[in-house]
Amino acid sequence: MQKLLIANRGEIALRVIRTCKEMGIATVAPYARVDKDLLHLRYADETICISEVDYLNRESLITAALVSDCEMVHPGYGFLSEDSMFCRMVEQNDLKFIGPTEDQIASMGNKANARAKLNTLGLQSVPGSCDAVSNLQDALNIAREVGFPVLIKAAFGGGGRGIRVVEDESSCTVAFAEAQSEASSVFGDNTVYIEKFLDNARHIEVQVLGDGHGGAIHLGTRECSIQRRQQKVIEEAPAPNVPQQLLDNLCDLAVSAVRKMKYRNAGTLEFLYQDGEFYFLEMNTRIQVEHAISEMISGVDIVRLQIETAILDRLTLTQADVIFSGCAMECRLNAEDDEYRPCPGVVANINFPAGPGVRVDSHLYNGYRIPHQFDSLIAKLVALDTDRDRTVQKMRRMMDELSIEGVDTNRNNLIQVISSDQFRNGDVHTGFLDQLKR
Amino acid sequence: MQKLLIANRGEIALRVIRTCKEMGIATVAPYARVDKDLLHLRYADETICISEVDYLNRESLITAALVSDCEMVHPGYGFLSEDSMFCRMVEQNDLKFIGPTEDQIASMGNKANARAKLNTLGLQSVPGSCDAVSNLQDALNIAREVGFPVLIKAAFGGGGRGIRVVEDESSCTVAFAEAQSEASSVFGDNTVYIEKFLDNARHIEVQVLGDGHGGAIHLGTRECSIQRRQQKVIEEAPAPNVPQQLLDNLCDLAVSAVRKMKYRNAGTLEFLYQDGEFYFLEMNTRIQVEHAISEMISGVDIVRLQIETAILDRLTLTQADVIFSGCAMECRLNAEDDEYRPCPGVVANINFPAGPGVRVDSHLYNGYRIPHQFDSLIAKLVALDTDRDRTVQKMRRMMDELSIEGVDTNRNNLIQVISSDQFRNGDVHTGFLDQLKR
Amino acid sequence: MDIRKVKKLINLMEESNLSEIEIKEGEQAVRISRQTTTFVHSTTAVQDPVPAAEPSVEKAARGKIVTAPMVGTYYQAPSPGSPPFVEVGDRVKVGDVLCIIESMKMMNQIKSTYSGVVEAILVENESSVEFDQPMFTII
Amino acid sequence: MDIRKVKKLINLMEESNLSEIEIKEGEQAVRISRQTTTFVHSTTAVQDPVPAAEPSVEKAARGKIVTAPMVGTYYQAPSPGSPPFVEVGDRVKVGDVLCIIESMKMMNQIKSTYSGVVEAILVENESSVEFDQPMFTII
Repeated sequence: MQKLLIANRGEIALRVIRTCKEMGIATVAPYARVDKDLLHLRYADETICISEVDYLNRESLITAALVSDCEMVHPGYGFLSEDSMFCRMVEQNDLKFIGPTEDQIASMGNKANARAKLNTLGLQSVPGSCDAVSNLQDALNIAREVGFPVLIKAAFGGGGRGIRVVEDESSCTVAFAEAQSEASSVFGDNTVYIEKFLDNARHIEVQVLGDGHGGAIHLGTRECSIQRRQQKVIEEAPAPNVPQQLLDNLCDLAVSAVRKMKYRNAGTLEFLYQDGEFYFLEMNTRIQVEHAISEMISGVDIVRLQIETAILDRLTLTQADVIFSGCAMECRLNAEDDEYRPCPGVVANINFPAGPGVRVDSHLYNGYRIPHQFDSLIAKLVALDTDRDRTVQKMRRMMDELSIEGVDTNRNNLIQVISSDQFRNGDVHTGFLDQLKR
Repeated sequence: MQKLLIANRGEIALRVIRTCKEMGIATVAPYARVDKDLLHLRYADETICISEVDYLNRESLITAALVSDCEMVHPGYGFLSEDSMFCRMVEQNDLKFIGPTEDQIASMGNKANARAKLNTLGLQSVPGSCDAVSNLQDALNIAREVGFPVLIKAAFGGGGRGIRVVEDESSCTVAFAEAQSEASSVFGDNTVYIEKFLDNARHIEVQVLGDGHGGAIHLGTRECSIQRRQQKVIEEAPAPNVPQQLLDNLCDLAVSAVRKMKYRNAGTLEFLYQDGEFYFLEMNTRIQVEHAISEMISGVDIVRLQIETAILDRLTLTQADVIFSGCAMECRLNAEDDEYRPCPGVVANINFPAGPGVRVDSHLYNGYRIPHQFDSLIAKLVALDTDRDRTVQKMRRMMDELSIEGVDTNRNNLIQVISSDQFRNGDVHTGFLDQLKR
Repeated sequence: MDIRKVKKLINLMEESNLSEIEIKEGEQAVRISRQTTTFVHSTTAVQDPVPAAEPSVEKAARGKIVTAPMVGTYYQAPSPGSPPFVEVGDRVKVGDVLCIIESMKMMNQIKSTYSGVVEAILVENESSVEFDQPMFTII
Repeated sequence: MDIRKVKKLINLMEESNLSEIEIKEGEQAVRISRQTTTFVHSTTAVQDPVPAAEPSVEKAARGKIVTAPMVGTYYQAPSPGSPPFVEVGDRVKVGDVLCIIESMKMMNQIKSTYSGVVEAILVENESSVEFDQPMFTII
């Protein structure tokens, strides 16, 4: 029997354990002491306390894997999932890292570099600098070329962090200096790059999986434009209101690029879509929170595919095996108040929706105390139906059934979005939520 | 906005409300006073108390529909769902009955008649009497012809009730008299018929839907051999270990028969399968408990299809629209002890499984008191995966996650079955559970 | 020893407010004790969900309630325009007709099960009533 | 006796505010008791379930506990065959090396944070320890 260490917590740790149990793989769950009541610890074959509150100590996690005789490490998302050093250390200790190679993580982790790299592989980036921008004059030249407003982004940011909007030329000097200094202090590297600010764009991404040897498949597109503070809130698959031919082209281009990279395991290529054009944004070299909606429309268990790919060093599915059907949607339920402030507390009288086409991934149970130290995501509410209208209707009734006591949640915000005509028409863009709130 | 009365309780009432909400149909939930805490009453648009403990009073249910301005009545399963008088009264009051016609219910409700009828429509019945058997001499002749052991069945029984096994000729006289007398006292009609007892048979059924005008489709087969006291416990779709050609033939024959009957709405044709032959057993003229597994492999919401068929007087799907994929399995969780005795009580700390391919239909919530007056079914645990092995593995891990306090359940029995090699090999028959228990 | 059993035992103990439980099964034994004084709240606290419209307890306490024996439409009088069967302040005795409930086009006379004075009529004419819905208070 | 079960028992005990649990399986027995006021480290206190039902927690309550600052493999001595850093009954002072925890092939010397006499050594040589696991009792 093989054994896998889950270097993560919360719903994704539970998600990984579920698939492992179905595959007959034993699991080891390292946990921080404040997390001793996490649901997945009940199901893990072994649990190991590794810290008071920390999941970022590479040595502790790898030691936990070694003392418990694991062969594999699944990094989940967040924490060390995109840490190339962690990947290297895992592999140096003869453990399988369920994800890309160290070099691939490092290469895509530098967002300026990723832009340049994927450009050469056939994906046009958002207009802006070719690579990193190291001085103000270059920054000004590029900004003038693509036209204001522009974004100055930290190369080692990503996932919506380390971004600065520059409205016009007069504020560029100060902004550039601040962006460099912030990048240096927050991400440990002052490299920045410049992108045109597409203010009416949609965020659309492609789920890919590579075998590490030049083989790759995609699991379709996801629309993720409903964001608050650049954090996704509602996602759906496939992306609505885009001509099928464009989506097919996008998926083909994405697969072609990851083939050329000899990319290994699961990844996501993120794009902005505006005026009929897709622009590459960045690549995430891990499983994503919203992977469930791709699972729903494809019938593929992505975590299983990740683990099989890592064990067998090949893909167990071809593109022809992947049959898409229906429309899936995910609402992220967060323990937060109306101002997006996290609300830790003890949950009670949880009532999650159920029935046909409903999936709820959550680590909550009655009496669980949500700790204040981690992400506020407490449940992923996922709906699948035959078309988008029905899926939205299903999500609406799921929200009616949903109730949780003891903590504030964003349930009402979610209801407001999915009930709006604009959302129902699929007329979304990344500024949607801010406009709705105003 | 249309309005529908749900003449039922528990999980199926909740199931119907969920689809109604998605369809934008208002719901009225009549309830018995002992059921005032039922979960679906929270979600219904209107609730009406109709009795202390009774759901069989036709007048009360129809009056509730009338005073609340309903246009439709969904009977669910059990209770009045196969009561032709209820259907007639519903329609006489200008309400749509979401089910077959009064005559179809009556015709199939007489099981002896149904055998004869479906024989003429091309389905061979279990060897036995052509129709009702009214005297001992006929009974003996038929029994000798088909060979002992035989079953004497009440024509108005069905669903596993009103059945008597006769092992040999010497016990036939007494058994026949007793069967007639029991049929008379329990089902209000002493009509009985005779079937050969197939002791190694499997119970396989076909889900059908007709438009009432000669159009019909099927939603595939279900294997329901895992039974305790002739009540189904575990079902799966499609039926395993039967040549695909035979299953296809069976579905075609079933569709052909219901077309000829001009059958309306959802129904199930039940068969015994032994030695490569299918034998018609009876037809259920309603939605069934195990409909969810057919929904899982076909992606069709059967309750929606029922309602659409009733409203539009036509089927909204053709056979070509129905694409099957994967294997689905249902375990019925009952509040009962090891001896199948019901265990009412207050449930606490419910933890239902979740994750990809998992569906749990249940009306339970923490603090709910399971009343002693009704069925012991408390949850339907449904798994869908790409093949049977994976589905069984998924069900196994779902059982690990499942926990309920406050009442005894058959969880351990379910685990015993799905963990057995025989079950894993798909080597099942109707005597399976009795043999396992011994 | 099954951990599940122990948990059940603890629940049992909490529910029963015991201070100690000891159980032996063949060679197995469990003893559980607790200090009842420090016991604050049970892990399996039973919530009582909000019930649908219930008869007012206060009224019920002050008089006798005549409830609807069936679901249907309430009529205060034998026919439109006729005077009501009873009005507030009327004295009634057991068997007096109080109202009619129409169910499936059948007019069902509802008779008083109490003697006394009609203190309150709790439903409006021609409105629908559900089973067990309070209709009259008689004191 | 499975350590996992003991751990679960202790969690159960905490959640339920129990003061004592005793379990016997055949010849094995564990009794766990706690006083809510002095309860500090009991989640992982009972790591060594001795057959004679020695309540480790009671000992814990009587001394100071040195816990593992990291996950890793515990070594009682600087090298195989060498005498242990400390043995039960030894007197130690703050800063004395008590053991080594190996993590990622790094040998980390664990020093005493208390002065006193080693009352108990709660882990076995070459076994793995988790973060915050009690290793020594010092009185």
